[in-house]
Amino acid sequence: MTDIPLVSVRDLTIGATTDAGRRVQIIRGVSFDIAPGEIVALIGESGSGKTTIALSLMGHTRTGCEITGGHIRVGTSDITAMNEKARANLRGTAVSYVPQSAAAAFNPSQRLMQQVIEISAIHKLMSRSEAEKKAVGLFRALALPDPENIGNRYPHQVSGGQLQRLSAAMALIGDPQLVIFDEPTTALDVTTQIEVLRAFKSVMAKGGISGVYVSHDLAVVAQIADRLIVLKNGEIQEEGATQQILDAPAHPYTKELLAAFKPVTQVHAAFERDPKEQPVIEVDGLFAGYGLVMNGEPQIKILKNVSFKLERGRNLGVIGESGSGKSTLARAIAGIVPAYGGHILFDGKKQQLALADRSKEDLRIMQIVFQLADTALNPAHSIERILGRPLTFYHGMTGRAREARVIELLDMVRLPAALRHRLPGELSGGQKQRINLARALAAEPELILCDEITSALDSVVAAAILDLLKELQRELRLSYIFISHDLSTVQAICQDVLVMYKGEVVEALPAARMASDARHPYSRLLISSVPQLDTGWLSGLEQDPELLAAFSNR
Amino acid sequence: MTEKMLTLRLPTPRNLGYSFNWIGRIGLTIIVLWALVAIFAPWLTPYPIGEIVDWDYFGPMSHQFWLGTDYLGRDMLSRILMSARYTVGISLASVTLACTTGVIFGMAAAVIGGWFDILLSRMLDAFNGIPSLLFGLVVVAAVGSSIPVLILTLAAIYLPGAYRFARALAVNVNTMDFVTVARARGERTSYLILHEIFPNIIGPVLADLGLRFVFIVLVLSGLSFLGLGVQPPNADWGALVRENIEGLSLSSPAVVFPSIAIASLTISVNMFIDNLPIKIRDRSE
Amino acid sequence: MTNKIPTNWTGRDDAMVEHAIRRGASRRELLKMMLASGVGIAAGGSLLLSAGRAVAATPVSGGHLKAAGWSSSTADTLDPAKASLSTDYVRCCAFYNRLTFLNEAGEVEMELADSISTDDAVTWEVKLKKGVLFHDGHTLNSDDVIYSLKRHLDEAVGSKVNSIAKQITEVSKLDDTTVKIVLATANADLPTILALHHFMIIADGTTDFAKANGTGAFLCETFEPGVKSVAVKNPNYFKSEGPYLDSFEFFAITDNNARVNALLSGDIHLAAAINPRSLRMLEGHDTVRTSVSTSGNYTDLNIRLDLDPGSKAGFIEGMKYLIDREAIQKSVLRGFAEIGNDQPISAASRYHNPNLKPRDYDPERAKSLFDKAGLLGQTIPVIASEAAGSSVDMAVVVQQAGAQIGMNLDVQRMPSDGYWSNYWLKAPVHFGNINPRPTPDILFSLLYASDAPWNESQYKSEKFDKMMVEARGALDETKRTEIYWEMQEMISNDAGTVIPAYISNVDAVSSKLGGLKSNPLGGMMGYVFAEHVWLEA
Amino acid sequence: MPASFIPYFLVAQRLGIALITLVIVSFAVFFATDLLPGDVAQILLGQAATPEAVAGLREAMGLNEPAIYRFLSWLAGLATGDLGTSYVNNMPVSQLIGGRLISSLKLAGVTTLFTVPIALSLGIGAAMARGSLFDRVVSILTISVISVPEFMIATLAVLIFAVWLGWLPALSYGVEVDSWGAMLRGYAMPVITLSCVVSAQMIRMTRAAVIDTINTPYVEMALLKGASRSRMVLRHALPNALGPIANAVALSLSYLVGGVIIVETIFNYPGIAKLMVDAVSTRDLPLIQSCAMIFCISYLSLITLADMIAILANPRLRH
Repeated sequence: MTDIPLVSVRDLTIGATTDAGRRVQIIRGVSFDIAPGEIVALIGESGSGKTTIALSLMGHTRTGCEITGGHIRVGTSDITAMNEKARANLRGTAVSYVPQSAAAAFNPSQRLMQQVIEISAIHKLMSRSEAEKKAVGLFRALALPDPENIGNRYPHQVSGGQLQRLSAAMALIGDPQLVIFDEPTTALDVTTQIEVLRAFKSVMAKGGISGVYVSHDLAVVAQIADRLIVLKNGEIQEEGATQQILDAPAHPYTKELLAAFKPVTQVHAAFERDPKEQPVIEVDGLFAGYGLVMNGEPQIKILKNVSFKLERGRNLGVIGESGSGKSTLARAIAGIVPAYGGHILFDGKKQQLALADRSKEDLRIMQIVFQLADTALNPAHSIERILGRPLTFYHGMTGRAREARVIELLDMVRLPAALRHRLPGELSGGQKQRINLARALAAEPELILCDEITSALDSVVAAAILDLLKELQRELRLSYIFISHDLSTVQAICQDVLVMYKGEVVEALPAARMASDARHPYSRLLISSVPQLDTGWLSGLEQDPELLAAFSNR
Repeated sequence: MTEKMLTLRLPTPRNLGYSFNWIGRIGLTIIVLWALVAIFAPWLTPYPIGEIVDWDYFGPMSHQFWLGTDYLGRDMLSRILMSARYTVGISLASVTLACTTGVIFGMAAAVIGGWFDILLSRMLDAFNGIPSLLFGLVVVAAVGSSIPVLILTLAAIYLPGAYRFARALAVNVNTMDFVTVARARGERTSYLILHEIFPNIIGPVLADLGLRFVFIVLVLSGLSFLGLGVQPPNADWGALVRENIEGLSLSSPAVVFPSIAIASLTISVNMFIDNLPIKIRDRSE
Repeated sequence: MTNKIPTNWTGRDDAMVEHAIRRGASRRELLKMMLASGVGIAAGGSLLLSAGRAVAATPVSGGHLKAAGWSSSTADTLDPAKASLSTDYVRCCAFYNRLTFLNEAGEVEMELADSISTDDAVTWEVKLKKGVLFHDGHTLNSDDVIYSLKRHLDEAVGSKVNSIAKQITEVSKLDDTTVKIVLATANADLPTILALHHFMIIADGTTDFAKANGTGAFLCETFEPGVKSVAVKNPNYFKSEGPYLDSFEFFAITDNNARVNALLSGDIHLAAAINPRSLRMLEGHDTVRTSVSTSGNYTDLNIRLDLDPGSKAGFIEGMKYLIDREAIQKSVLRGFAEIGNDQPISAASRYHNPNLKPRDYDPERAKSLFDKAGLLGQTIPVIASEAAGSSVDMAVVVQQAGAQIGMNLDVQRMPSDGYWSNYWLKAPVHFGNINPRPTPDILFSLLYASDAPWNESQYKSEKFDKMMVEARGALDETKRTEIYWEMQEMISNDAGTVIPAYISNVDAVSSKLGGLKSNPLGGMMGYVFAEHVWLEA
Repeated sequence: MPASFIPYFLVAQRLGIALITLVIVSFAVFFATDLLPGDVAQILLGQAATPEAVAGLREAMGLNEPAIYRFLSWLAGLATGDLGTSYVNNMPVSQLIGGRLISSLKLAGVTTLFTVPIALSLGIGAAMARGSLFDRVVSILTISVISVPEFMIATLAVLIFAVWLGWLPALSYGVEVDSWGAMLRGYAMPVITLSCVVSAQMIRMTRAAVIDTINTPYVEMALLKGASRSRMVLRHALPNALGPIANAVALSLSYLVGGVIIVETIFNYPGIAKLMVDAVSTRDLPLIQSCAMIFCISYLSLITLADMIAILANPRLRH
């Protein structure tokens, strides 16, 4: 590494304007350097300003924000001094960007190749044919299948992992000195994530390109970054070499982050159930699917013969990757997607399969909580209204009593009572998810179906939510069915685990001994793919390529 | 069409916790102004609306007749003031009616879906296929002419459009998780429609309403030729323009001012709708 | 959004024509000559005409004329029997000829007939001109005439003059060029009646009217109902004079404004029946001029005597005093009208009763009359429609007058569409529009006889009926006049028809257009303009 | 079914639905007409409608057969491509409609060619310069233009261009369309008038649709590739906004076939809208029916076309 850093940022401050025209500082005097060929990770939870900083390196700020102070230098060019046009010339050639969700970042109506080589077209770097040749080379380097022709497809025709790698190719086509990765693997399944990380790592190393890797996931960052910068509320908390920070975190916040990763010990049942009690829920040979129903069977069949039993006070984890049908299972149990075969017994009592046929009471005792809190909460309703409705609906509460209960519920999910006058749009992700949960609790259910409720959250927040779930369980004698693609979360709260693949349960395991007991190859692959908080993990990881080929859904 | 265009960065007083840009305010002011005129017209008009006050016709603006006289030599000011009643009243009533029913049907179709949706959509498409002239004639023939009938007819003519628009919006909202949650809770369709979906499409719907309003104001005058309009000597602004159109080549105030009146109302309605007051909320992030 | 404009279906045009023959005109001379010496009159009329032209500017041959009427629809027809719109009359006049026609002076002249003679006004003998060729080349003969007249009696044809034609009991062939017509009762007006546009002579056996096959001055090149027709000069026209135009195109521009603008912009040479209101637009344009023809057409307020409120004594008289005739003449009709005196015979007719003065506008008197009828303060619906020209404006005028004396007249504007079949003659108080008829006799028998098909006010009087028959038979002129004067008085006083004014017709024409005489017989020179006008270079 | 087959399936489905709608409409129109007082015989005779005359004419026209029977026979004829014969002037309806339909379509076509590009570019422009002065001017302008009555725009146009300036003919009809110049002159005014009426909706909808797509990540991505604003909008935002735009355009254009009565009247343009009005006022059932069918078909085909465009513009549906 040379002495002069490729990038240097000095006392960067970025301001934002709220609806009301109030100015707020979201980045407060941030300074750091990036040496050529070095990969620096920006760590922090959402709202910490990591993405804002990363984008500012391209001279781009999202609407309402603007760089209010400090200097950004990339190579020889002073970003902060440039006008928009000059910045545009830099984008894609000097600095390029790999978005968080490639699925959203690709124009659905254009072929992939066209978009990958667009940079070369915009900046007139090379002829189309050259560009395509180069792109194919990158595809190969990024271990994309059928590199020759994949470019002719449309975004919806390739898998998420492939899109993510394609977006990397898109970023690299212009030979940038610096690539910004904005949570590039967050949206991916673990098995896929590994391939993508590998691909990134190799191309970056080959090209000696510097990188900024924005993420909230320490384990992932540990695999790829040379140096970590820990951010909170737009300020740098701690900065240092990856290994050093992992081993000896100085700043309390960093410690907190790491704590969220400490391997979980065996979780016990929240309370002792009396043996005479029926299992809270028993599912037997469940079949479900979507689409036009023809002679009793839907066109697209998802669940195939799913059976399990959940004792009161225990929690069942359902793991599997996208397309494994785990969400469909939750919906089938809740009756949103009526099963077309099998039985659901609740407390030994047979349940109607279709939502419409169930009684209010049956609906009340089993509540479902969705993954994306932002879409799960009606943006037009105040929190009070959102929490109040089930109270009125199930328990006929109104007026004072209702308001009191709402405050109580907010307290249960550790939120201030004042929040009840806000709209969902004004809450942070974690807060929304808590409201989401509180709404379920309002019904006073016995079973809660949690569909990926922590996956969209920062690790620290997620950990907090999990603790909350446990407490609530103790207080309210709840049982959870916990659906997730992330083993550590499942292990953190469940006693039993179902591993699902392509709509079927491939294996049922006790959560504590998954690593040891897993027999089915897919479960093993899954378990082995979970990133460890260890810089050497990825390079050391041995996975059977056939297994990968067979199971990871590309 | 939701997003508010023309919002200015001008500081606006927030005593009510609302930000309301000046364009919106101008709109509102003019609307209120016309509304007041409509209410107090009888006390404002210098002459009876139907009385021929001048042997001359298409008279110019004068001290005696501020806005000149019309093709019969009637005072234009009085006629415009009185007509405000019918134009503002009828148009608002029917546009509201059309949009309310259209939107409710649209949302219902989106939520219930299936046959209900298909059937309703077909029926309304079909209704769109019936020439409104024929429809208007049938109405007069069947139930005769009166202001309520007029309002209903106008509403009926514009219902399919509103329906189509609302349905498209509602279909999108309907796929949201919060609707699913409400369903899973066991809510009735009526609740889903009114409480979960409606609040999330109201913005575009209003914008759409603004545009329809313009059309209805104009169609109103057209209907009078089917005997469906406001009965003489009263009239609506559109009718005033129509009956005085010969004055156009003489650039007579009798045709100019009603047109200005129409434009002022329709434009301000849209300015207002496009710039509704927004409650001020500060993101905590 | 705007499928709604007035449908131009006004029966108004209907027989706008017959107006042409408003006055039984020349009947006196006719009778004299015929009865004196049972000899038919020679067609000297044409001489008269040519003399008239001699003084006029010299005609120029050639050119393509574009003329616009005010109404047309898919119902446009080339079948004279069905003709009902101005457009139809213009076309019929261009493509066909009648046995007789009426000149600018309103005198009967022979057209296809060489002479018409009778001894008793019951049996008539019509001699035809010789060697008149139809467009398809065959020569005019008795059979054509017989066919043309007889078809009006066949209901399936849907002839407009079916009721008038009914008095013809026999039409028979004496020889190739002589036809005998026998009437049910004596009617010396037959030559006048035969001048009705509906009695155009068509070729024997014609049933298809997609193209016109007549003897007229023009050949029918194209005809699209509701769109336009193009006519080209008939090279072997039997008249010595005209036509001067090589061709002329006729269509309708229903919108008055558009019609005037088209003229101003030089897209057309003639805009028929323009609204007096738009005259101001023409001022200062020396490229256009107007031709006004006073006419007996009128829009009347009909109050049925057999229904409330008309049945209440005093109401009708009250209305006759309440209607401000001057306001209507000045404001509504912009002065292009003569004030009327509540009876159908206009001053243009020699049978008009001059002693019968129009009633003054006298609200107070009306008030006391309504009071007497016990109707004061009541709400009385008045039905008006665009269909009956200017009726809506007239209604408003009356309404205002009513408002001043506490009489609440509720004006209801009805759609033009179907007005004649749904409201006219039916509603207790409504407006109608009557086109002039050639003779008082036709007017009376059509509108006021107890059994009249269009008895607008349900006026019934045996005395009146008797007088009508008497007058028809009365061959003494003064006697007849006397009777007609009295009948007018009866109508004016007792009938429920309020006739405020007789409306004139205004055509606007390009100053290039020569030979168009302002014509007392109606607009567009009584619809025959095509064969008489020419275009200055 | 194979993915590539989906569009065809969709088309077939749409067409099927359209057919059903057509049948519903023809029934509705028929009964509506039947509800109207007065029949063709009465109205043809107008003031001369003495009872016996009417009766005779009815008899002759075969109006005494039950209405439903007449309707069904018309429908049967339609199936064999025969639109029936006009009651009023015994001409085949197809002959009456033919020419006028073509001229109507011509007018609609020219207007479309003229309006759509302008409306779209204005809408897109406004979206690109969102919140700018231009944006505001456009949005106020669109409203102002549509709030002026159509007949007034038309009359004004005639006054200015034909009467005062004498540049254009006052009548759009009878213009010999021998040269492009002549055609432009002939169509200029009706087209201008109609554009004012139909463009507003298009402009507003286009603007909204484009703005929606501008806020998507892939457009931001384009920005981060260094794309210019115009490239962002034209290459990335617009193609994805095509569906809704097409829909708005279709709805606006559907007005151009049946709704242009005023323009037809003022410019004396022999279109099909006026034909319909005549047909209704003369109760000429076969003609009314045929016109109604044509309006309905044009409306449906436009809507369907819009759907097709939406499908073709979206690879997800296409493949």
